[in-house]
Amino acid sequence: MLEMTDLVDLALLLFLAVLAITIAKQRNLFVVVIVMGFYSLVSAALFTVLDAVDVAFTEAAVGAGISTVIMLATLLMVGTEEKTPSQPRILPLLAVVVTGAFLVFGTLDMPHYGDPQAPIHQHVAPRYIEVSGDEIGVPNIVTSVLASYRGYDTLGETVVIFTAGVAVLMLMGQALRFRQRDGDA
Amino acid sequence: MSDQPILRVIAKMFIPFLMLFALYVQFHGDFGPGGGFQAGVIFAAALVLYALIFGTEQAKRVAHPQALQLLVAFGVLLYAGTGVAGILMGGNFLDYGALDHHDPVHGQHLGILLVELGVGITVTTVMTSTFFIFSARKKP
Amino acid sequence: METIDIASWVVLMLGAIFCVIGGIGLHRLPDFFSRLHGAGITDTLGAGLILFGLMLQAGLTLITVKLVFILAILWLTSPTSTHAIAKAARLAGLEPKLDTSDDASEGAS
Amino acid sequence: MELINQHLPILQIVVPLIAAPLCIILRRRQLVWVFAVVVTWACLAMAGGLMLQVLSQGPISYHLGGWEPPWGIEYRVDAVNAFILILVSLIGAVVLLYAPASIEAELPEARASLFYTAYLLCFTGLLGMTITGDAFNVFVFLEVSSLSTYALIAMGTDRRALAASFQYLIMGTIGATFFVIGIGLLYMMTGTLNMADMAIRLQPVLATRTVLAAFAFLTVGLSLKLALFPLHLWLPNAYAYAPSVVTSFIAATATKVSVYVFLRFFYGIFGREYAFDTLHLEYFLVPLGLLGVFVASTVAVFQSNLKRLLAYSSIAQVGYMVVGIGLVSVTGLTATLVHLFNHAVMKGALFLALGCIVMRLGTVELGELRGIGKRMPVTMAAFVFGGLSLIGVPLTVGFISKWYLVSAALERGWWPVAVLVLLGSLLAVAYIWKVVETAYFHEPEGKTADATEAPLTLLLPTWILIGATLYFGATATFTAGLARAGAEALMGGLAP
Amino acid sequence: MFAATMAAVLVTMILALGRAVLGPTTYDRILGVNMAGTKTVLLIAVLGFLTGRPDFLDLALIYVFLNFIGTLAVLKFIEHGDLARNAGDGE
Amino acid sequence: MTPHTALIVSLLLPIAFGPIIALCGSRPNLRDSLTVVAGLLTFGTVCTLIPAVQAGGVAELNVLEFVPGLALSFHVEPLGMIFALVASGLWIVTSLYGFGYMRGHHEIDQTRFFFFFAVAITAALGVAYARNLLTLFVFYEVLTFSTYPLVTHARTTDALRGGRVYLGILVSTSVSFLLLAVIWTYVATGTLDFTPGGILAGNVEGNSLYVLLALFAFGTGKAALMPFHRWLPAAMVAPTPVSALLHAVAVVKAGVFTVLKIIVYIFGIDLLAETGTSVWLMYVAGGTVVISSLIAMTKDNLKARLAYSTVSQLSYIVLGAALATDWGIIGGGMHIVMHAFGKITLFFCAGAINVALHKTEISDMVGIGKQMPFTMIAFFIGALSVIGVPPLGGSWSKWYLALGAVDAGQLVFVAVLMISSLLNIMYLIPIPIRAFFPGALPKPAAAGTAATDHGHTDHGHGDGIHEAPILMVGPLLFTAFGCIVLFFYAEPVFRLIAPIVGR
Amino acid sequence: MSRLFSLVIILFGTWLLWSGIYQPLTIGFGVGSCLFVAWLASRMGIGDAEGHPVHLIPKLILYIPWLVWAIVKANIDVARRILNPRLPISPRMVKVKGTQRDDLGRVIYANSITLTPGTVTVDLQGDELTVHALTAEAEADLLTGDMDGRVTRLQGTKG
Amino acid sequence: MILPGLINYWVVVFLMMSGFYVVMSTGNLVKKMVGLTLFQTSVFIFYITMGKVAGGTAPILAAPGTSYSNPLPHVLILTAIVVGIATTAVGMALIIRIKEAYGTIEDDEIQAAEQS
Ligand code: NA
Ligand code: NA
Repeated sequence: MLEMTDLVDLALLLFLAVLAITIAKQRNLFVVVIVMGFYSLVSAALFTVLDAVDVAFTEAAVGAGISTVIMLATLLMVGTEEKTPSQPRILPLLAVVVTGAFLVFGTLDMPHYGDPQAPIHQHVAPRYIEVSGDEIGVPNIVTSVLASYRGYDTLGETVVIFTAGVAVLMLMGQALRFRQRDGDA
Repeated sequence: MSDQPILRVIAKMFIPFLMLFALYVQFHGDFGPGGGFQAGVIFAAALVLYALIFGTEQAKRVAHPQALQLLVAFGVLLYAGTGVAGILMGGNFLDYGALDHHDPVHGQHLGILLVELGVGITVTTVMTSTFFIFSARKKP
Repeated sequence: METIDIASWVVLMLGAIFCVIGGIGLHRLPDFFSRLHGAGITDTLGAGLILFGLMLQAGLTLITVKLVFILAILWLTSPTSTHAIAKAARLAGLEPKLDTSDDASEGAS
Repeated sequence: MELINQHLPILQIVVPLIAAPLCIILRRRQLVWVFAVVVTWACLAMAGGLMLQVLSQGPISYHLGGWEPPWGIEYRVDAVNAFILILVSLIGAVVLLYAPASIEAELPEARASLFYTAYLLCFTGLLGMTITGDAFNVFVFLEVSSLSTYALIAMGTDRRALAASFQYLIMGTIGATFFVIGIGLLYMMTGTLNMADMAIRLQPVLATRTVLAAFAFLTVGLSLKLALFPLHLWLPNAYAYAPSVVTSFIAATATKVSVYVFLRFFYGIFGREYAFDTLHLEYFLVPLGLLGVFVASTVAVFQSNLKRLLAYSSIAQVGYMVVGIGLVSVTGLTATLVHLFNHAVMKGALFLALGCIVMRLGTVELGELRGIGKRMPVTMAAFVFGGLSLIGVPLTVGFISKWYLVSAALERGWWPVAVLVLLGSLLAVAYIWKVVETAYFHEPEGKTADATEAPLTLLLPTWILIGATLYFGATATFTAGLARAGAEALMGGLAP
Repeated sequence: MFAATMAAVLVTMILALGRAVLGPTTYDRILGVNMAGTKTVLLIAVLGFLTGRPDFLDLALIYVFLNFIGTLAVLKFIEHGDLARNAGDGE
Repeated sequence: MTPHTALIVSLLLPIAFGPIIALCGSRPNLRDSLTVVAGLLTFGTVCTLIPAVQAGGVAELNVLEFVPGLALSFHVEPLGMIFALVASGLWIVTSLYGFGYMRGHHEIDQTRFFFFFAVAITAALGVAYARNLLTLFVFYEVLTFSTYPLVTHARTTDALRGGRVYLGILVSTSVSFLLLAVIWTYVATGTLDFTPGGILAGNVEGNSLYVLLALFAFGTGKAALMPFHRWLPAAMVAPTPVSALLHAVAVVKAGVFTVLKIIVYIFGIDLLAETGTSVWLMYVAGGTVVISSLIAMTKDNLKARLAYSTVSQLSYIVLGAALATDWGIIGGGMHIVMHAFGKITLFFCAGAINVALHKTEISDMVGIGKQMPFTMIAFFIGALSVIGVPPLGGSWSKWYLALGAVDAGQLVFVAVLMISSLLNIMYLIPIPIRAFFPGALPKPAAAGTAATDHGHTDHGHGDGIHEAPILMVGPLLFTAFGCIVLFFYAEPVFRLIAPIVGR
Repeated sequence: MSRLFSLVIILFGTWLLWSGIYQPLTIGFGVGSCLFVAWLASRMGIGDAEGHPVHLIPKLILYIPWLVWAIVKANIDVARRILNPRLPISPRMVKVKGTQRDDLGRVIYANSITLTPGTVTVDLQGDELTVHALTAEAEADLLTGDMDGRVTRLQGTKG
Repeated sequence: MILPGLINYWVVVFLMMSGFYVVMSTGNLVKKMVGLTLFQTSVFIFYITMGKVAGGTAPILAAPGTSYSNPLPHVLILTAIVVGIATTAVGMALIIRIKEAYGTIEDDEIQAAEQS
């Protein structure tokens, strides 16, 4: 049964496809970054349709917000025009087509979209839904899983952010001198 | 941009609410969308807005880079420390149930609260320092 | 269907219409500065009516309060960003396409 | 003590994890270093303790958060990953001893506390990938180690370090994303992320095209990370231009851990029957591995930058490990596992020796190292021993690896593979001897003319690893015994 | 009803985005994106009602904030070639 | 000292003295004395093993478990005893000679030289004592790498090139063939122990047996079977004591020792005799004997000629092994000893001539008998022993080899032995003859060019004796004397070897 | 100080409206959060009369309905012109003086202008506003000074 | 029924592959990073799509008997998003350093600078 949300879902997906093509074809990096930010925004909307509100929230804050700002800040320092590639890139296209074809091939045995009988809805997740309210006492199941059942992943995630902070500090904390080439030193 | 009255005035009105919203998101992750990470991003956004309007130097006076660095570490330590507390209280690592032997559900609550706070602190401070670092860079 | 539902339906539709009109304006209007007005339509009445329609749906709840907040912040930020964009464009040397046929108008400074 | 023993699996990871932010707080360079050294050696001790526990009690399962798997994340230590934990901890601990003198020489402005923080993070990430029994958790710790690696590599003094780091970032992220797609497909078909649970629930759906796609994506993703030929392009520059400490640590550990994850997925989750009897992965792995051995070794022969030379040699060595995997036997896997350890020890030592040279000469271009054997005899002696091990000379660990690999090939009756493996090591003679001749058959001149021997702080860690190369080369019962135990576990599908 | 509203909002978004892609000036692009951003706010708000879970308005709220800050950041970028310099800061 | 202790001590002595010798580098006299002490101690310890061997061998001794199920393991059996005695005994003589040579030649880095020499002796003893193929292979390779610095001692471009050939051939043959064969054997039989009667019977059959034998024979590059003999002449760039080490004491002997040991204890001569698997090897060895003798005749450089002579003599031993008869094995084993004494004498002489008169080309050596009478007499004795003329040691081994060929029904190889002896006479005997009687024989075709004629002829060309230092002449007289003694006291050697084949 | 206090109160009210969860713990977090934000705001120097114009609220309540009505009218006008195939517009720039006592007032005025489609404040220098008007009617409307006066009256007269 | 059974996944595959193509085909480092982000964001969509249950709602406990979508993919993707932004930040920092060091952010120009 085709529901309203499914149509919205499909519409947003097609919208995303248009954006993706725009990104691929644009040479102006400024536009590319802006459209990418918008891609994140639309995918956040899509996440809402797909009931992933926490994810939507985060994608909006990160993809459309922080990520875009960082990329723009970078553009500010590196310029905004992509050089026209000298020749058409056949090899990447081939690799991508093969990879994509393989993925599509893989989809053929997948449980269908939204199918409540799909294996992922039969194992592990049901328990979260059924008992997390009593075990954790938090209505948002995503929070329960994120912070408690899989709290260790989230610790890892925090460490990832920490690592990124350290990395950025190491890379840009102070101007580093460098040798042009080994031989010149 | 502080010489632009419109931006300045609107930003001044805005920023406290933005920060409050961040904290709201931080403490309501249990009930609805949101949590430490999202809160951290929003809080950082508030600081970024402040820096955009009033300048990075001024912003650094409000949030010292050194203090930020310490807080970056503190957030991770808070998270991991909560996990270790689980061990010391007789459970496994990150076993929040052990934090309160009489009421494990309360322990879970407390644990989630603490780790989310840790996430929030680290995210806020990493994002803010990253912005400071990027904005301090002169165009080559 | 209750009256309030009908009312909200009407309001939402009106909002939707204004949104689309603003969007059309964004393409029909001839230059950057005049397009600002098209954008203004969607952000003010388009958004306002849609949010108001939702408020009618939600009734007197905290949801309505949040919708009010959204509207308020939207109406605070939207003119501010419009202004900021316009000012930046002018500072960058972008000149508005003015109507020269109208003798009553004065040129830009 | 009881508490520590009981929580050893998590302490193994959390101790360095907590130490990393503490480094930032401690801030003072010497203090941070001493602290980091204590932590890494403690990790080595813990890894040893874990191994003892595994050997006495069988596999250990640790439930994070107190949640039973598959609802929570599980740490699972068996003979195989305990072995890898020891390896990573050992290299991490020894290389760190070496760091202060080396980074002072190589980092333009020593940002020591951050450097050690990133080092510990990388260390944590690698250990975390190894110990976990949860498929998605692998990805999280993979990224911890990758991100810190990017930063560490970019600390090289040459500007090419930046480009190399970026290239690695792109390739590494593509690899990680492929990995995530693969995990997603597996999760989709099984509903679980716990590896052991996944292995069981995968059996009924193994024949689906979706699982095949998952298999392919995991293979490509992991092959990128472990630099399997021809997906190795990121590696040479990354190794060549990173600071020596970083190169030593990463070269010795990072690809090894990826190989382990590779094994864990193919033998532990998909199962040997699916990967090899059904899909015949061996016809993909063995030729690619051998091709990697020959192409990379040949390229190595023509390198003039020694770090690049060793980097290509690493790609070749990965080829040997992959061949071992592809032989699908206890002996073959023993070869792979023992070579993981052996290559880590010898390559670590070799890169440390190069670090000594970089410190004194500021270069590892072969043309500028004429006569270095006279000026830095102890360093070059270490290099020669390491090189002999790469060649596979008896009484070095390299020979042990070769012994098992050739045995496995002959056991399977694939004698051409055995011959090719042996011929491959002759190429190693060519590229190692190039260095030996430059170092010993010329009078010191130019930069080498007034070079002096590296300080003891650098030589000691180098020789610790050389010592290990020789010790475990003379009596490999410990390493090969553990590797064999691990191989048997893998062939048995890692059943609990 | 909600769906019709959403469709309209989507159409507006596409129109706005068309402006962002077509330009011609950078400011047209920014205007288009800014407008598309505010439309996303509406989209999310309506979606909440469509899916029967209107308590996700926090999300819409964050969109408003971020859209605003994002636009300012972009402008600052174009205006000064510097993200955070202020007249008072000097060089 | 129990035999086990003696075994360990003799193995460890050289390597233990190695670092001490290296540390005493600043005091040459102390260093050299220590080297001699080490040599004497080692030889003495090896000698204490003789009674045990004669009483039935020294039992297995596992030192290190190499990999699970395979130990680095030692024992002493007759063949190994012979080799150990030759290696440790001649080490002393070579060392003494080496002091004289190195000092007389003002060679660089003498300390390093003696250090690696000590390591090489340990490796040779390791090969001799090896209880299993793995152990043998390990020390075989150690020997290769520890002699590389000796071969390339001069560090000149020539030395570098020679070193490349040396290492290239020895390593590539051992890695590609020998190691493969060793692992194959292990995979096929589950053991690598040297076992009387062999271990392959029943495990490897048919064509595989041929392939395996080929891998072993050609894989043992040190045995210098053609076409893998090139390393030996290439290694002639080394200082003469090294040549002595290579040709007489350790390296080549390790090679042929390996071949003998593999044929006796891995294949088992019965298996070979029954299947005829080794017949082709007889032809290869016989071919090598003849061809390398022919090549030797064309060489004017004395060391090069001796090198090809060695190639030829080594194949006698391989031939003996390939015959797979009792007498063949005994002949091969004895030839290890006999050739060692003969060839070391010849090399010592060549070095002495080089040090005293700076001559390297045979054509320059006409008439030097007056200046170096002792040296050239020793040369004559050594040459006769190598040729196999009674009353010198070499005649015994050749005799047993011929018996072996007859036993095997391969009479053609009796002929080969005779032809090669003839060739030996033709390329060795003219040297001493022309040294003492300058006009006795026509100048050979490969006469030196004008340049070499004039090069050093002034030096010491006057009348009177101009011998090399006593430290050189002493050893060469000693080994020449040894050649004679070995003819009259061949019995102990025979008795030592005979138990291998159960006699 | 009293302004800071009012900031805390306003913030807390906002919190309560947002939250919807009235448990002691959550409310406690609310109090803590408001105090923390107020502290940071004062540190930033943004809790002053300009940034926290709480005194204007009573009069704003009267102003807003008028503004909304103005917005509705302007919207309808501009929407008709956009839909008109002839596109009857005549863009122009116009400068007006704001009579408000300070920047805050002028900002309210400027944003009110922008909020009503047909006019956009392009610049604000001192008390002079540069406005882009889409039509002559919009310009005329602006020049009547009606809106200006209403905003000025929000703040009361100078002094 | 293919629609919407698999067609969603096919569009998602298209999205992923566009990102992958951008990474592989462009020589501009910033665009490479954008491509990577596009690739990753599309993978997020893939995960979230598989978590959807028809007739389900967001996994925040409401009235008993409500059907919820699967929360686990959401949790995983939250982590993945964070990892993605971390990678972006590090990548961008590297790009700025590369620009400073080479004066360009085009792959071929960087390579040319090293060859010369
Ligand atoms: Na993004
Ligand atoms: Na949450």
